Amino acid sequence: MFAGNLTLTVGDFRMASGDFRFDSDGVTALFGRSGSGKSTLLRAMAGLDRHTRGQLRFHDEVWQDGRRGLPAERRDIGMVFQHAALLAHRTVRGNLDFAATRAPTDRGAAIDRDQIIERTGIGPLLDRAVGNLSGGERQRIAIARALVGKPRVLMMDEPLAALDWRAKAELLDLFETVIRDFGIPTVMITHAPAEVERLADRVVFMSEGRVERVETLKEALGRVDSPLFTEEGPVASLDGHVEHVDGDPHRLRFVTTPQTGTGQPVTFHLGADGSTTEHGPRRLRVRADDVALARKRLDNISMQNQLPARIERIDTSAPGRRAVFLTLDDGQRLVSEVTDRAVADMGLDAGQAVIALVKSAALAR
Amino acid sequence: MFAGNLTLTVGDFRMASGDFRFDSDGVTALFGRSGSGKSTLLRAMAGLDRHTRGQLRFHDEVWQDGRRGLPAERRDIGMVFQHAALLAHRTVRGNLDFAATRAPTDRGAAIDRDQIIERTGIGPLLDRAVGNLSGGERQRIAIARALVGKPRVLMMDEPLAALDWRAKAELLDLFETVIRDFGIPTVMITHAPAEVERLADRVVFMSEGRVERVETLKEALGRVDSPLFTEEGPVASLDGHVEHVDGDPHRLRFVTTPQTGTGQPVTFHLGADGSTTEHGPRRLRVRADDVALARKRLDNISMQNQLPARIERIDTSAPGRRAVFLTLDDGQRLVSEVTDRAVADMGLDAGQAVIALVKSAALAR
Amino acid sequence: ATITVAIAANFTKAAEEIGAAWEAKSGHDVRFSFGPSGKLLAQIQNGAPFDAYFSADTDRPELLVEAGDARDFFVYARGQLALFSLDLPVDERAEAILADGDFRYLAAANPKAAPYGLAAQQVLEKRGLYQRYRDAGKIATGESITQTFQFVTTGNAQLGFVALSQLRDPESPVAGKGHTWMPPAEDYDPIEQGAVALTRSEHPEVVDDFLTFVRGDAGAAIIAKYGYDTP
Amino acid sequence: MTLFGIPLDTHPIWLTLQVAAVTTILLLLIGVPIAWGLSRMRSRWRVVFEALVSLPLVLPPTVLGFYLIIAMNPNGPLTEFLGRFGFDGQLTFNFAGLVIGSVLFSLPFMVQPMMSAFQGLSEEVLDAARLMRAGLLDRFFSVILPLSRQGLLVGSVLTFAHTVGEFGVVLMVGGNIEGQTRMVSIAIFDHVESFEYAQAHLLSAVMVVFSFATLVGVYLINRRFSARLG
Amino acid sequence: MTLFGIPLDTHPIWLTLQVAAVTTILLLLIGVPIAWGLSRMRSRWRVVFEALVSLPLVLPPTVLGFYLIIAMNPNGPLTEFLGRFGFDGQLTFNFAGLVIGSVLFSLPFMVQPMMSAFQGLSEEVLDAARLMRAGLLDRFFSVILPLSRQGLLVGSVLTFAHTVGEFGVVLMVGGNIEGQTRMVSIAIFDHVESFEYAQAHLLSAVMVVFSFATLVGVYLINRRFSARLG
Ligand SMILES: Nc1ncnc2c1ncn2[C@@H]1O[C@H](COP(=O)(O)OP(=O)(O)OP(=O)(O)O)[C@@H](O)[C@H]1O
Ligand SMILES: Nc1ncnc2c1ncn2[C@@H]1O[C@H](COP(=O)(O)OP(=O)(O)OP(=O)(O)O)[C@@H](O)[C@H]1O
Ligand code: MOO
Ligand SMILES: [Mg+2]
Ligand SMILES: [Mg+2]
Repeated sequence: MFAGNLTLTVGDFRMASGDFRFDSDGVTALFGRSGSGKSTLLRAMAGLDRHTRGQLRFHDEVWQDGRRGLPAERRDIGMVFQHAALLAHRTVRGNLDFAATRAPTDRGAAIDRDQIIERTGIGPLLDRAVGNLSGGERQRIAIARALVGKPRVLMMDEPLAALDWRAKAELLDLFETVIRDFGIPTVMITHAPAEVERLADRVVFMSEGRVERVETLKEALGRVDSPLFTEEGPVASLDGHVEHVDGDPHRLRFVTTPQTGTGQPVTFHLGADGSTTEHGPRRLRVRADDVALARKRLDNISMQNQLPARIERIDTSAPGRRAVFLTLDDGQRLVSEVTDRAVADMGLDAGQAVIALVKSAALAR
Repeated sequence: MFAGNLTLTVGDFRMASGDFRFDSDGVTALFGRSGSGKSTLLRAMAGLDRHTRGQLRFHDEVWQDGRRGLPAERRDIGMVFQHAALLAHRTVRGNLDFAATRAPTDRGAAIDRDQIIERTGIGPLLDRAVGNLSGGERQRIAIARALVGKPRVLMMDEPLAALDWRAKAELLDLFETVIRDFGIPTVMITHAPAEVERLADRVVFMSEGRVERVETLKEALGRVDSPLFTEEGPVASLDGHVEHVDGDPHRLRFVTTPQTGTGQPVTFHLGADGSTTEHGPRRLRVRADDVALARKRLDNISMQNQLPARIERIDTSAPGRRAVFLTLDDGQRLVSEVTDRAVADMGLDAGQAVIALVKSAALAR
Repeated sequence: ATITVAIAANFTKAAEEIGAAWEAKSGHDVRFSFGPSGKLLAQIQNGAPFDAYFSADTDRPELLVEAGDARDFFVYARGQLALFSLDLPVDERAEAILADGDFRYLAAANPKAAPYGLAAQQVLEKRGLYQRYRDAGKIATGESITQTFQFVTTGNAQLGFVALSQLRDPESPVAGKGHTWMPPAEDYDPIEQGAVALTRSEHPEVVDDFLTFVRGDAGAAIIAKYGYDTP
Repeated sequence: MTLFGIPLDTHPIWLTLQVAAVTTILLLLIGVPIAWGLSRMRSRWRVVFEALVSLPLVLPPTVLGFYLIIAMNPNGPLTEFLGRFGFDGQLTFNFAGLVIGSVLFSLPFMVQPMMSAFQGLSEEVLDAARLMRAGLLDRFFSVILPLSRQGLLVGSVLTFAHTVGEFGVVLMVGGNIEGQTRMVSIAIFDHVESFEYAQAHLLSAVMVVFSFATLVGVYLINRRFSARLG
Repeated sequence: MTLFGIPLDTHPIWLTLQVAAVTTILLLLIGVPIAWGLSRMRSRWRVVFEALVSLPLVLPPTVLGFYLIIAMNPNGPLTEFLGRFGFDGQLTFNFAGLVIGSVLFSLPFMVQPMMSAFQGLSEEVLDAARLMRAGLLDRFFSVILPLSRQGLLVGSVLTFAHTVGEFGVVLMVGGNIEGQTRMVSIAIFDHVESFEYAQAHLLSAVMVVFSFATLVGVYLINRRFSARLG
């Protein structure tokens, strides 16, 4: 758990978080516009700026109390900076070693170094000097370095910005593994709602140097005016897992995890997705734009997923447009965005049973 | 037009482009995995590495001939580096001035400085030192600086990586304006297929230090195995423009531009899209995943766009999946991805007339 | 006319007074260049624009005469060696103190560089002490007689061979202080300081006038005042 | 002029400041390009040149001065060589001599810090300047030097301070001629020789105070400048 | 020992190298922390300290030496102060004196380049090291110093070379005692003074060649090291 209230003035910019408090387990996303103070808050939380004032507790440890801050080197944080911040006088391996040799030995079994190297794809770079790596290579090394240090908390400032989608996908898998299997609390800054929806358990929204609100991912996805939606419109995120269809290695489906005792799992047929590399627990991300509604099942249409659902409520998402929140058989929520006219024509209203049509769904990444 | 064949060895990495030749007007995207040599090729083209060898011509100017390269400062290129590369001893304004005072005066009317500052949103930063800007701020300044220099060619290395989606959208608009209105040939590296589809006229695919192929955007989007598709599957990109529906400021539609003499414009109703800021010529990006097929129009379904189309051909896009290439009434192409089973059940075949169902479409960004 | 005269550093003070007196009398101007004799010689050999050279020894000026660069050699002063200590009673029992060697450092000028150093060496050799103190590392060597003097007057060396002129100077920091012993004159070769007129001079008559003044009574009086014997 | 009742000959002070200023300026003109050339040199010979630059330091100043007056002897090859280009003066025992000696001796103080500053420059930023059409000279003055100002500062301060205090070389090459080439360092030496300790102390104090004030001023300006640019 | 038939007293050579080495090492121990402290100092007094560091340079070496032997004379306050801690020796005219004098005089050569190296360090990289649990000392040795090695190199080279060639201070403070504190610079000077030009040239040549070889070696090592790290 992180709780506190931090202020930090850098030049003309004043970050005054206001009181905040959120669980630290899993992934916390810091989300906000460029210049809103995300990096500044992260630095203040890490104890990197001695002008930081205020309060910060991590569980029952006091990290900041007034002027007094616990030295950054004793907070046990693995950090991935926005610009990698590699040690220029060491090779790639030397950078990893730096972190590894300073990791507590009693956290021995935590994360396997070889696995980290493999998953970040930096094996061939190990003996290279860090001065002349490509942008993406630098970033992957920074991530590997943070992980081999076996930190108690992982903090990352836009760790995936410089990467191509495949590297992104692999690293997202890695993050998920690390965070799920080894339970490292993670705070990450990202500009991509898709990353938030894939990884985050909660979202800290920042704006003009202030923590505007902290919401669980469900809450953040449950209101139509969520900042996460300004780009692509409302999105739903469903928990479940990936499995093969009839043992065919090329056909995959996503089976949701019921959220209520009486709920039934719902199955989605997955579209072609280059990132579908692993099975096991995952999240499915469904844009409201991609969900159509019908009164009954339709035949003779290439629509694979026709799911019974009940309308929970209908909100206005934009002028002339409605967000229809649906509850599936498993108790999870799906959102469909339709025009005012469609709502009127079809006579849609809360409580009705409808069919949600999802052509094919993409795994959140 | 760029034509040449460049080699450049940096450390263990050898970039040997092989012969390439492409028109320079409009936007050329350099696309490839991390470490494939995109930045290296761009640097070689800009004349920044004196170890560059080979040939390069820009129209009828020789930029490289064997060992002899035209000095970078005389190539008249505006460059946006992956890490901004701002002049640390000058303020933001000083950085712009540096470029502006060295711009040729006879290119006076080209791009309006104030407009660039406004569109990049750096107005409030003008008197700041560049040492303590946020990641996104630095990047926007680098872009503004490249533009105020009124270059003949614009080269950009992942200019949008560090930005939030709104800044991205604004800058994409700016790029489009600049490139369209002032005809500045642009070569840009990006990892985002969506950016390619939105901006590019052609794509240079790189892999392991080699130019693998150069294709027009249409060609690149016309084959199912395009590297652009590995992430999200096939995508179609349609040319047209945005307009209001019945003068209602909140309802927008996209009207395509017929590509053949006899073609008819096709209208798409647009989904909620925070980036729909401008009217005028744009591109519409439609993922094959989002296109369903039906034999006839459907009623009582919240599907806004039901478009008559003819099946051009059916390719296998992935095991068990088919990409159905469709021709719309305007002569432009749409792609739908469906399962083998759907093709069999519905008896789809080349030449048939079908209805393409697109729930709502997103503008490419 | 203005002439430039190179003066061995130990003669600085006397030269300034002589110069002022001569300027008043002759109406000409004289500028001095003070420095260690050896440096001045090297400078003269390499084209320094000096009209006359006052060395701290006789070998150097003679060398110039032999080379045809100088004329009219004469001895302008004869230095006297003194053993000085701030607290050891050398005035009473110098021989015993020297023989005991019950001091940490004895300062003397470098015999290679300064005539006073050679004289000190001769005084010690006469008593069979030189080799002993040298091997024991007890001799702190000043590059010039001034440094030697500083070694002693700052207390870093308990005693040292200095020039009597340094003790007699009314402005000497140790005037009237400490203990002084004058070794017998026959214990060391005379410390004769020779001067020459340089042939490159453009004003030989003026130089001659200056040198004549130095040799004259007025000059001799000033020289004697600063603790030198005059010939 | 008298200060605290003690006579003070101001000529050596002005001369010293002039020599130090001219030396610093000349070393900026000579040393900075040398440092730049060396810092960009990729050849294996570079280490040799780097070592050469520091060599003036390893000889005792008076000995260096000794060799210098031999080399610059009016009948020597250097003066003769210059004579062919119409030079009919002398290189030693005048202002020129003082400056030549000081420049040579302080060369490492300028070149070494500048080299390390130049090596620390970001290639990408220089590339950015090139692409903004800045040619080499333009780049040098508008980007390279401003970004290397820490090195410029260190080099200039060491050069200036060292020239003010230097004694051996200027004594040899300048000749300590009263009113012409007598620098403060030699004047202090002369005062000590003639037991004018009060004047020696005063002159030392004047130089220390003046130099201190100058240095504080330089550092203050640098601080302002740096603060403004973060 | 004779070389080319010319007698060569090797003691001053060894002594000089020892003093230069010890001075360089001591200045690394003293000067580097001073430079670090100054480079991190945010107070307005910083400029004053920066200026103070360079002051030893502005006094002529022999004058500085003169003041030093006054300050360190065996009856003076400094020796007396040390006496309270059981020190019963003398500070001047021995190896210690040579080193003290050299350290003081070369202080600016070490501090200035190191300060500018420290100021050029990337804050973010230091932050990264902190978060990898490196405390200040750890950071200093494993990150700060290696990244400042250009400054270390410049500082060490200037200090070493300058100590080898320095004459005035070591003459005064060392007392030029044959076989004990006579350094090469003084030996060369003596040879020149006594017209032993062959020996003077030989000794100069030996020092120049040796120093040159040392510097080339240092630069070569640095080059290897830098090349390995790009
Ligand atoms: N030392 C400083 N002096 C003045 N302003 C500063 C300083 N450091 C940061 N700022 C300003 O504070 C604001 C917040 O910076 P911060 O780096 O926290 O933004 P951010 O939310 O991380 O943005 P981005 O997404 O672009 O990285 C920015 O406007 C930045 O320019
Ligand atoms: N000076 C160098 N020495 C050795 N290898 C180098 C050097 N410069 C670049 N490389 C290597 O060349 C390869 C291509 O680098 P480049 O920067 O062109 O990649 P990129 O395609 O731009 O990648 P990214 O998308 O990650 O920026 C990388 O593997 C990089 O490590
Ligand atoms: O030339 Mo002197 O008088 O020995 O210092
Ligand atoms: Mg940031
Ligand atoms: Mg790159």
